Amino acid sequence: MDLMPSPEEEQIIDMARGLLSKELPVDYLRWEEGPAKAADRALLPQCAELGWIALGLSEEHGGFGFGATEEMLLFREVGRALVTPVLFASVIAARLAATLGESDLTAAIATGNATVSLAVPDAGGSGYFLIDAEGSDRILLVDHDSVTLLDPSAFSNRSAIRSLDPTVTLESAVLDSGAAGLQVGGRDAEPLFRHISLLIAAMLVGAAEAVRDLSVAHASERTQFGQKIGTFQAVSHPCADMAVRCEAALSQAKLAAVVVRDAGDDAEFQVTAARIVALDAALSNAAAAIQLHGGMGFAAEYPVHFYLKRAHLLDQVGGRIALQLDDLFALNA
Amino acid sequence: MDLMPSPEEEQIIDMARGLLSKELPVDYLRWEEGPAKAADRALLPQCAELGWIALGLSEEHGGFGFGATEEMLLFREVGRALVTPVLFASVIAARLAATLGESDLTAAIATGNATVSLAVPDAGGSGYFLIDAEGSDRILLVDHDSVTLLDPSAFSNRSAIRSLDPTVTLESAVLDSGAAGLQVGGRDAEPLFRHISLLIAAMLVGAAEAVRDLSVAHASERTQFGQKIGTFQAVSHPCADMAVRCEAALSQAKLAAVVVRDAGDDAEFQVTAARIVALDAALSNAAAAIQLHGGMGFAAEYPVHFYLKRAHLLDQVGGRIALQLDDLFALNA
Amino acid sequence: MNLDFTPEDDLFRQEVRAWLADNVPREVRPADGPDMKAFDLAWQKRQYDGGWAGIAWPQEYGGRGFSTIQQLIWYQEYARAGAPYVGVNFVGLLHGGPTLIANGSEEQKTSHLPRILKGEEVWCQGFSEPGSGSDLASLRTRGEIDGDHLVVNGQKIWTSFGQFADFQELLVRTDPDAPKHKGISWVICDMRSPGIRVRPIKTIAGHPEYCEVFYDDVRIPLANVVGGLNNGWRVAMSTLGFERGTGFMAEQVRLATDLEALIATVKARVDLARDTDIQRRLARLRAEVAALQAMTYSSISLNERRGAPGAEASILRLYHGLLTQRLGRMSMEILGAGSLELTDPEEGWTGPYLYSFSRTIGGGTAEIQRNIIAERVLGLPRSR
Amino acid sequence: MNLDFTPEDDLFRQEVRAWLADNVPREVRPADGPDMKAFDLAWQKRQYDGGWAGIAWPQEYGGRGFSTIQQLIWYQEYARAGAPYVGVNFVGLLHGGPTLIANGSEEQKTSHLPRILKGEEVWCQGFSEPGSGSDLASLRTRGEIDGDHLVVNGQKIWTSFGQFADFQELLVRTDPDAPKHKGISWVICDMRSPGIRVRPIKTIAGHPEYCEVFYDDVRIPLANVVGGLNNGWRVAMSTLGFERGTGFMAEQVRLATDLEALIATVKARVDLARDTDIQRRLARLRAEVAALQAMTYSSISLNERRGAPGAEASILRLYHGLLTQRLGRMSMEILGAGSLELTDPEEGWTGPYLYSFSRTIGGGTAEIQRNIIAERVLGLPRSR
Repeated sequence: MDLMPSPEEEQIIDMARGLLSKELPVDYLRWEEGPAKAADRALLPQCAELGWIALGLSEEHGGFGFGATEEMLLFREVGRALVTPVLFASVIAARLAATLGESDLTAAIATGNATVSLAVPDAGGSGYFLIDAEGSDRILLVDHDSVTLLDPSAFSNRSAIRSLDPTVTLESAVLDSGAAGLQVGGRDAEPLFRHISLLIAAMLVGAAEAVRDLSVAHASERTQFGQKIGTFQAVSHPCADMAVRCEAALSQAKLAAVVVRDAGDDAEFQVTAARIVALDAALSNAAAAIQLHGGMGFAAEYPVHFYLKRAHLLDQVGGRIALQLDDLFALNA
Repeated sequence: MDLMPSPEEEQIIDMARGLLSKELPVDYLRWEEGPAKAADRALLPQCAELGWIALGLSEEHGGFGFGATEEMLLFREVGRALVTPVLFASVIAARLAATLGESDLTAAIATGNATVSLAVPDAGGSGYFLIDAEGSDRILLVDHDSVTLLDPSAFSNRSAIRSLDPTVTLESAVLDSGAAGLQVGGRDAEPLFRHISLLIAAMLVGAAEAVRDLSVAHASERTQFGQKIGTFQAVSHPCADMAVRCEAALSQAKLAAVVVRDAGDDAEFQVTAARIVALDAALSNAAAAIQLHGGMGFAAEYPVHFYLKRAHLLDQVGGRIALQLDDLFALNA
Repeated sequence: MNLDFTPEDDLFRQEVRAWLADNVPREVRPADGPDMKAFDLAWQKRQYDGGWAGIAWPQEYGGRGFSTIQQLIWYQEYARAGAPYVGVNFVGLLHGGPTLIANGSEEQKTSHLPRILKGEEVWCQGFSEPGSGSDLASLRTRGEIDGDHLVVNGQKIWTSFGQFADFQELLVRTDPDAPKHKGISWVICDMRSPGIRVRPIKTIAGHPEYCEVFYDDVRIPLANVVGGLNNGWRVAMSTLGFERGTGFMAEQVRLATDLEALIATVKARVDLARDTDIQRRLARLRAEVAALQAMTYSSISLNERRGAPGAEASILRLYHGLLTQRLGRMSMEILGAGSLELTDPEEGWTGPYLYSFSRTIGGGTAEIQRNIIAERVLGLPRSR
Repeated sequence: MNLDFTPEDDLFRQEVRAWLADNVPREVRPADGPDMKAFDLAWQKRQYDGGWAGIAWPQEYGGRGFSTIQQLIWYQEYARAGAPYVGVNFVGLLHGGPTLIANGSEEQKTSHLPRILKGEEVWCQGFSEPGSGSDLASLRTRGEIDGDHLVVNGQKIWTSFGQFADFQELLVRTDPDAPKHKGISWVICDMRSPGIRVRPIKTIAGHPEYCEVFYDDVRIPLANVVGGLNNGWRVAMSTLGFERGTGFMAEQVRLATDLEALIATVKARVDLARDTDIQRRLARLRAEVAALQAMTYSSISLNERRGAPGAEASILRLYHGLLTQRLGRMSMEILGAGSLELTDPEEGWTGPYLYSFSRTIGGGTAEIQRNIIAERVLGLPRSR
């Protein structure tokens, strides 16, 4: 039993953190200077080249045969750097295509030659939201109980709308009734959903940690009333609570990753728990961080708020928190 | 519009606070020295003599014709002093008897010649809990949708059990199937339930204020690390939150009392809101006060914990918090 | 205790209601830009022409001098009529103007007060600085005396509507050697003075409500100092009561209106018909929003007896801020994926949710409010 | 990262499981009094006889010297078997004994360690005083040197099981003129010494778990000082790691067991079949209790690499305390009126709910844990 990353896993972390902190430091995000997404989308080919999309695919599908633990650790860094959900959609789409034996498509996605964007259904169910979908080759529609990989032509009436998360573009669209795609649903979709929940949890962990770190740095630097604000318990105790939530979310995500990799009986239980704890960590930490930054937390030009918004976005992918809780309650221990 | 007590209302407050702080100061409560209830039960005849039971009864029923505002302000003091629920049960029973035209019984209760104790149904519904019922002449059974005044003989298999709230005695009992009493239910019971909720809210406000005051006194006196603990934000900010909850609960209880007195259309809305806010204030303040007192909060010989327990007890009378919330949601604005 | 209004108050309410019904603009308030400014000023002018400008201002300065109860009635009817947010007139009506009334010279009053009431002059606030937020008295923008002028250098931040303002209530340090509360002056700054640069800052809700203001050798006549040189801290504190007073009522009514709209939405949703999780949390909010109104009534009643607002205004402000944020968060959950579409800060749910984060930051953070409550309401020793 | 156990560990688990199955007492542990003490000591003796006493103690002192992983396995199986709470042996096994091992003389070790392991000696703690809670180093109980003895006068409080103890780990001030951390000594106090008076204190859960201890000219041989005169603060700090280490695992497993029992209760209740309020709050607790276990695994893994527990133990302790309290509060809501009947602290729901308030008070309050996390985990400047 060892929940510390192995040397191999550490390598993945170092590589990802090294690249992303250099190419996509959080303060590159400047809402007022237009959508911040350009830089991260431009980085996608390099991510594909580094094997990030194919990381967890088996070697027979052209992948690198790493396990869910490495993917989880990678996506924690992806979440910290607020990389476009296109990367996440690509990983899931490649896995879906591989599962259904679509080798060519798997390879195209894994190498970054075919880009994949995310779609989620609107609450009512009639319309859909497309995320960072401009120019994508495929669209991955994630519903609460099925996952479908579609051609962009399956969507019509596409119309750009303002996005809560300003680091992505958002479109509303209608799904044509006859549209067909690669789909798994019901019990067949369970392994894919475990992967979806695991990677979402991982990205949320990264977001929760990022705002914790921004908060600690701010509390250590800013002076008010003649002392560092981190000396006030009204500041230091919320930071401590952020640390507690991060530790819980990271530990559970690591444990869930191991169980998913090892195909444990409790995989659904553990990934659902991971997602629930990680969403709370990301949302609660981001809200606390905004408060702690004061005016700087409320101004678009400081990066804290992006993490709050990304957490809300990720909550909508594959069943939001209330459904996750209902699922977890229904499970046997 | 004036939510400050009138001179007449101030008199009621002063009289009640004067008597109760002299006869039942909170530190008279000593669990280790046996049930603390002796002193407050002994005070009941004096309370009756002062007109506390008959306060809100109309003059035709031998009462003093005061309104719901005076009763609310009185029961805030009663809650602060943790007076036995026998007083509350007597006020409600007298009102029930008066409503049903039982003049003799009304007079007997109002003068304190007939004592009334409280009964609540167990969750399952088969059994009942009797509160401070030893030697009572009547028992007032408060269910979620009916109120019944019974002869003690209606209950059998009475058996003393340990009480969560150690300032009262607790018995389990069975209600005989043929037992008949004075009952109102359904729509007829609504005015009585408004009164029940109002007085429970008032007692909870008193409890919330009592633990706030104990906490402020403790934070102002106790020294750790060379300074009063009230100078630490980890202590002063929870005290501030207690003050906020008290202000909300008291204001809403006052407003609800006025609306009940004036038979406003929104009486049910306002008293239900008052009860919800007051329960939160009492429970949250008591829990925060225990934490703030440290070991002293956790020791039976300091009075803080009695308020927590009394709040849980009052929550069980006439429909606990979940039912109150369901009721409030269902109402039209 | 009573909730009764006098017959005179009832008449007053009828008068207010009738006037608002005839005069509240039918158009939607523009969310941003010069159109928004023009809209806000036109609405202020209309209120002035109707005799409703400056309801809390003394009559001698063109105000109406209403009692607190009348102000309450005005704001209740104002909200009920769906009248627009005070917008760019906020600082002039609720900060700058009242400060001039309390501390200004006759000359200062006559030059500005009528124009504020008529919607001819927009004011902004220049208090906070990048290094001075909660610790306002540590401000460092300098005002050096040069003949009969102050020469101002430095920077302010979080200046609401700074890009639209004609004048600014500006705090500058005029005696760097005095203790920090004693070397500050409150001056009227003409925003068109040479050397002023204004940079809008977008909020997390997506609108340029705030500005940074940079001062480079800005010359302000000494005659523009209000309440005496180096007396600015006391002058600034005299406006706090106004901000925490009745001006806040409109937002409370808005909160209640929003909550009831959300409850109606949930009641109409078949998929939430048995969702006791959502329903009970909304019910709890409903109880607490009712309590907020009751607290406001209590506070008004106390102020009427005492003649002035007290520290318990911090309780109202904190409670309101936290409730608004919880409502926002709940609306996001109820909306589901629909919450991904951003709306304006005053429209729909997503924009107001984001905007709600400012409620426990601007005008004194939640932490500062808790300090005030602990020290001034509860009498606890000063926090450190 | 992995959750695999080695074949040796698996064998070890089988051995533990088999022994526990045969030896865990069938009787209910008495809640109080001499019967409880006798029960706890008998169970300790049985573990000793079976070769399972002192699983974290070095072998040279009669312990088993298990690895952290083996300790984890032991506690998992211990909880799974429903084995009893460590009870009156807590301080001896997890505080006093380990302190002697780390700091005691050979004479001190041989007189006490075997007897603690065999269930022949009960220890209690004498650290806190009425005026010294979170600020332990401000303690004032005096120990004055008189020949080859210390003469102790003063008072201790919150001494668990003081009424049953044979010995006490006692902190006294032996140099009143030194800085507060430098004038303290850690001594072994025989609880039968003349001049000691013990007064039990009932907790809010209704049991006399704690005591006040009064010292009136109590003579303690200087030979009972552990780790050197005036070195007691360092000695006391050396035991903290033990308290925050694996001894805590049993309580975590207990928390998970209790939560699952509550969830099973709710699933069986027809009236709660659609109560998404209760269900989702239980689901959230379930996720967090799972995370608590994962955090424990992470912490053990880190300690294995680093060789010692770190400040993040405060995170575990705080999280566990808050979860236990939320579970308690939920159980009260679910029970309804049934919650009015008080149960023992280890039985049913009402007693454990009340007892749960101690989880964020004893052994370092939640506020102190947050200070530690802020300063030692996050590196923030020291709070004031």
